[in-house]
Amino acid sequence: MLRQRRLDCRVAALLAMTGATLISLAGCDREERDARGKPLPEGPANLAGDPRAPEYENNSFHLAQGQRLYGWMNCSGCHATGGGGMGPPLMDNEWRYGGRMEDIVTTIWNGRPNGMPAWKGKITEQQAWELAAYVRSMSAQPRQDVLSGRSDDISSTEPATLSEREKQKAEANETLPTDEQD
Amino acid sequence: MNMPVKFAGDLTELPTHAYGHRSLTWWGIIAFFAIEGTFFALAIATYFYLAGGEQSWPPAPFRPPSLLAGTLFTILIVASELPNTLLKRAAEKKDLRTVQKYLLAMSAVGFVLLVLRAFEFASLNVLWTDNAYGSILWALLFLHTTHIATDAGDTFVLTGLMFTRHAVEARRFVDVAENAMYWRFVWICWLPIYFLIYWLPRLIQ
Amino acid sequence: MRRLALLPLLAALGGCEGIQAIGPRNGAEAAAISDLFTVFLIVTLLFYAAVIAFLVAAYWRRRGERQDGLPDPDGTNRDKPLNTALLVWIGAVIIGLTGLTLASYLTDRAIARSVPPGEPVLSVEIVANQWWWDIHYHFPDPSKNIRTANELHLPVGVPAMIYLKSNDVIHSFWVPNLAGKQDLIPGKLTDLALVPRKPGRYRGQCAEYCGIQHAHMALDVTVESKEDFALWLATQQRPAPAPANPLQQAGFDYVTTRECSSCHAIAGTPASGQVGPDLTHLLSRRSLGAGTYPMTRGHLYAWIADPQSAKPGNNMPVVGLDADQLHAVVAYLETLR
Amino acid sequence: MTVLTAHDLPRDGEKLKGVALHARLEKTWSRQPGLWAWLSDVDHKAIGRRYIVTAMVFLLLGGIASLVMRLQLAKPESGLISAQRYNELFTMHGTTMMFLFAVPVMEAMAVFLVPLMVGTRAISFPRLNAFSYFTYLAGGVLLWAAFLLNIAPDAGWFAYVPLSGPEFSPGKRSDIWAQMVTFTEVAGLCVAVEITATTLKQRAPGMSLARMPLFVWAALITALMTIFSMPAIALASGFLISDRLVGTHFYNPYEHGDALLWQHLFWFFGHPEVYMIFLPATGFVSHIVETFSRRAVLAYPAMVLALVTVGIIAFGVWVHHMFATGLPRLGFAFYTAATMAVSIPAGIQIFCWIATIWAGRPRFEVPMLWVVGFIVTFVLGGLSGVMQASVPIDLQVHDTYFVVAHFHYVLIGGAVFPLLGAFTYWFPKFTGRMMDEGLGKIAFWTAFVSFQLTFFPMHISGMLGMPRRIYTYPSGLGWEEPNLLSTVGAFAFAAALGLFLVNVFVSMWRGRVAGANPWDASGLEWAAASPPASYNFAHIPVVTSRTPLWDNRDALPVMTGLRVDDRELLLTTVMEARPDVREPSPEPSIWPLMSSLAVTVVFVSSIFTPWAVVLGLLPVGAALTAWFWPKGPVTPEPVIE
Repeated sequence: MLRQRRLDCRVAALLAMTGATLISLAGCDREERDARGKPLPEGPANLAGDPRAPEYENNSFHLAQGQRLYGWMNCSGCHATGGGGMGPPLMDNEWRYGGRMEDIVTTIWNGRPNGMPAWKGKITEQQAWELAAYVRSMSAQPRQDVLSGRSDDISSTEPATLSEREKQKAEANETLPTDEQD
Repeated sequence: MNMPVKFAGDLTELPTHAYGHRSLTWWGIIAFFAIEGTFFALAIATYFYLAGGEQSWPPAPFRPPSLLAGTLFTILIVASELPNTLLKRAAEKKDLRTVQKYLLAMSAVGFVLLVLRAFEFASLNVLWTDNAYGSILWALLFLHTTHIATDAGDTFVLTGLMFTRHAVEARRFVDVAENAMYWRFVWICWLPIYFLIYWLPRLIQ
Repeated sequence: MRRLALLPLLAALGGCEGIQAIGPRNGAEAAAISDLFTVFLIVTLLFYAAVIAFLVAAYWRRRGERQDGLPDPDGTNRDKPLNTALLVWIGAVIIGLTGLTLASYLTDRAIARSVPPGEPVLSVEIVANQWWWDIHYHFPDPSKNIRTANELHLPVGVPAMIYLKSNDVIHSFWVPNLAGKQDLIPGKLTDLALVPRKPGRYRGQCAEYCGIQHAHMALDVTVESKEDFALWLATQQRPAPAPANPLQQAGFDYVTTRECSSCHAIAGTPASGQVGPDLTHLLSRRSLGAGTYPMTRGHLYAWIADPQSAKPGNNMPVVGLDADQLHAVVAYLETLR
Repeated sequence: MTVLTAHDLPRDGEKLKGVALHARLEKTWSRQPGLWAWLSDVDHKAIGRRYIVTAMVFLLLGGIASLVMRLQLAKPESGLISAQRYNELFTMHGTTMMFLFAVPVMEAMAVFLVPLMVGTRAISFPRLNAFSYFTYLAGGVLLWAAFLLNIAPDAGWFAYVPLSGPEFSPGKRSDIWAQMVTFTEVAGLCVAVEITATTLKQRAPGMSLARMPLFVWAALITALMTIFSMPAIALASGFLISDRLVGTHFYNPYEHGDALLWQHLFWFFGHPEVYMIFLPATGFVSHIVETFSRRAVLAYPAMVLALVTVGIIAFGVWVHHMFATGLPRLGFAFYTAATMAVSIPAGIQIFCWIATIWAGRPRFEVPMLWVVGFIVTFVLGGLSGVMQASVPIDLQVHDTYFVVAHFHYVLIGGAVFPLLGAFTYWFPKFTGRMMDEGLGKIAFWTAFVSFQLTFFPMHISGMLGMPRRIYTYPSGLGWEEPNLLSTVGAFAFAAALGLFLVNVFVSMWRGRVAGANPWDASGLEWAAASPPASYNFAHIPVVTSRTPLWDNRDALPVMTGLRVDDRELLLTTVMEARPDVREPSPEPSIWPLMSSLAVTVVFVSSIFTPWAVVLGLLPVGAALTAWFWPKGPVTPEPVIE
């Protein structure tokens, strides 16, 4: 009987483990389709750490919207599908102007010398954040469970879900020329 | 049973095991053949469906898979039918020593085939991420690899089993015979896939 | 209950009501299908009546008889006539089905021949997007080509070949008053012939589930006389007028240089985005947001201020215009007639 | 090892019968107390009951989803729920009803009834059966846990690519859908294998194929259809998940793939699936009609032939779901003809049932009422199906509410009505008690009337141009009234089903205790006790006709000589069912559950990383080895004859 009870406990533990596996699926709002944007402070990205960065980067819907905007806004005209062309490649983890969400949004928003136009006033802030999240996903920076697979297009790159995440260089931001920061 | 009954016969003298279609597990295996066969048939249909919409197959600039690994694999798997038949016959005669011998041989064959299969993946000359042609090639090979792996795994376990005290049970010999039958299905399924992966692209090029 | 409910069904079929209904015979294909439907309805209802009559008869026949639970001693003796009846029934079913199959096949062939070779044909290309219709009219003289969105104009009696493509997922083009539906599939080109018979304003709607705003992917259709169509075409071929007052000018400046122009095009202005619907003659259309709102000034304000409230999830962002900008933008857009 | 002769072992027969035999068999077959034993149980009746209860829970969940949708559609421009939520709900509703309710509940009925109907002591592969149940449960829990966690699939139960593909369904929603499908496929295929082997090899002596009960025929055909169709959806969803996760291009038209490939594979499974739901239901109807008309069903050979024909034609009609996709138009004529041809076997069945009532002495008790409701409703749905077989008509009504009306007529009218009749009819076998007749009649009439109220107006809204799967609609198109009626009807229908469930619960505790054969039916399952003992039959019955209990009212002939100290089964020959072999049936085991858990871990983690498929093979292989490794002492039966 005692043996029976012990076995019962073991089964209960197993069931609990299965439950836990299922709960770990939870992405909270990982997949929330939030088309209007959260009521967050307006204005350009706060380089000291913006609360919007994780909101966008950890949301697969925003990533996917960023992917579509990348095509719509013809980013591929210069950056191709991430491999680079006239503009720098986006698939590696080399960032001229910093590789954090905040840095990339600033790059998109204000533009950079040598060809990167300023998108301020051309797209909305939400779209800039979505684009930044997608750009980071090209080098598999966001969480693995948020990344999109391939797009319905010509295959030219490995899907982000298969890419090895490039180690984020902690000092990336320090290499920035100071006059580029605002 | 609340109904009154009348005894109309006795089953005591019936055998407690039988080979082939008289065995219950044989029917289970046949049903699994049907399931797996349908899988292969549909995967092959998908192959033709995708190929049918193309100007050239494989799509330019891809080259057909290299022949060496796949052909070695095919020769070995067809040749393995010889020990397999001998194994099946020995099992039906309940000849334990011979069964053990050929089970070991079949385990070795399974192992070598799995190694060769790894080389086959490397010789496809296309990745699954390249295009749908690559995807279906990898899928066909992947499906058949699970097929080989399950039966090889089954053979390993049976080999172990036949060296234990359970080897005296008649039903274990039925298991061995049915495993040998399954192996036939595995290699018969491979032949059309071999043709599709390696030869069809060369023939229609 | 059922019998009563059949009446409106028949009424819906016979009547010419409904701007998005299957019964009306406003197009050649729709009319042919409507006739075929009537044939099917009559034949199937006859069979239904036969089944129900048999069931009722089977019930009434043995009503009140001894139901002691014992097997019927003479029940099995009736098998012979019943087996004969079964054969007759199978024969009737086969004849009925053959007739219906034949009728269906002939209608299908007739529809396929509905555009006689050599007739003047209007050529329209429709590209479906999540969740709007991009419409291109193609003419032998490419300078006459026009691009519009979510509203299709067709001259009555002139066969129109509609070429269908999709930019993203599978959609289905469906204007029930004119014809059956045809899917738009990415990577494929499909087509559909429309032969409108009766002038009128109809409505179509995407009929294949295509994502979050599948419900708001309607298409307004206007079938008009050849003269009216020519007039409409001439209007659509004109570029947008220049702004006439400072408010309109402010709107023009905003629309053609800011977020709007990244996605929308207005012929004759710098706005040339190809992502969203063409706005050159926005105000000439009956609805906004692919059937989300009727085209009124109030709805124009509402749509531009917050496109995500009536059609949440669509790809037009909330730009966040302030009141002055909003007035200016609406004032300018209202010149796009 | 002691070598014993065959006669030294305890067996049923003159020396061991009645109460003593019952006690001995109970010792061999019944379940030990405790949770562990409950989880290890392999009794087909226990597994079948669990399957049925679980499927009913999913019916409730799917039903609640539909009620919320009906509330949203009660009026135009309703803002009750968001577009996203609505899309999740109709996906959940369709997926749950098709994959987690309708197909599994029919399998469950077969798992419970087929061994009883063919007169054997256990289902053919009882551990596989237990494994199947746990796997099915895991798939259902995965889907609904995802819903609770706000990551429910939202691409429809048909999950058309590219909408469900990597670009347009970001996140894990569609992956969860695809893996849920994999779970239910594995479970469904396992049951199909068991049912096939049970019906072919374990029938009572004398039950030749020509004497097989019609439900068993239906279960066999259904199992074969499952075997040949489910691989299609498993392959399709496998391609989908690999497109999404590892970047294959099966459905990418820009890399030599094809979006329509999905539809071909999906409907190659999807259409047979409908008949896999419908055929078992026809089996229920045949049995109920026979019992309550007091005579065998007319034209048995024609009925069997009809089942076989439907099973074959089902594989030739899938393109009728794709008439609007722009495939070559001329080829459609074949699919139109094939689809219409389904009405011939269906017409034969309908005629034979009514003719049986005609020639018999019908008693209109509750199961029979459900049958009448079935005929009236199903035939209408079948006829609207004939309409849609026509290519031009289908191009108009396809993907409108007309189709929604049609398939609810054939699935609820054609399968759920017979199922509820079957629950009432076999309730004594499930529980040992009768369902209350008064409540049953009220539930039937409410359900029948409210069903028509819910779904008939959908024909009209469809004709008025209302497409499916829209979360809201504008006013002024004439859709308001039919939609309001449907909503009112839906709630009344839900109330009727609620009443049915109340009846189930009340009757389970307070219903009249039933004897072995309370309806005086003719099949072997009624020779077993209500509920049946763990071993089903003390002696293996012998069958001499299609209605054995009616033709052997004085005493049922049986065969003796199976061992009672081991779980022994009688195998018979496939065609004639002559006694052939005695084979042991597996003992209870925890390993089916463990294997199922291992498989669950593999499937769920494969949503996140493809490596799960490779690494997960180890625990799965280990669990399966433990499952099949023989345990206990070597059998005392002489081994080498």
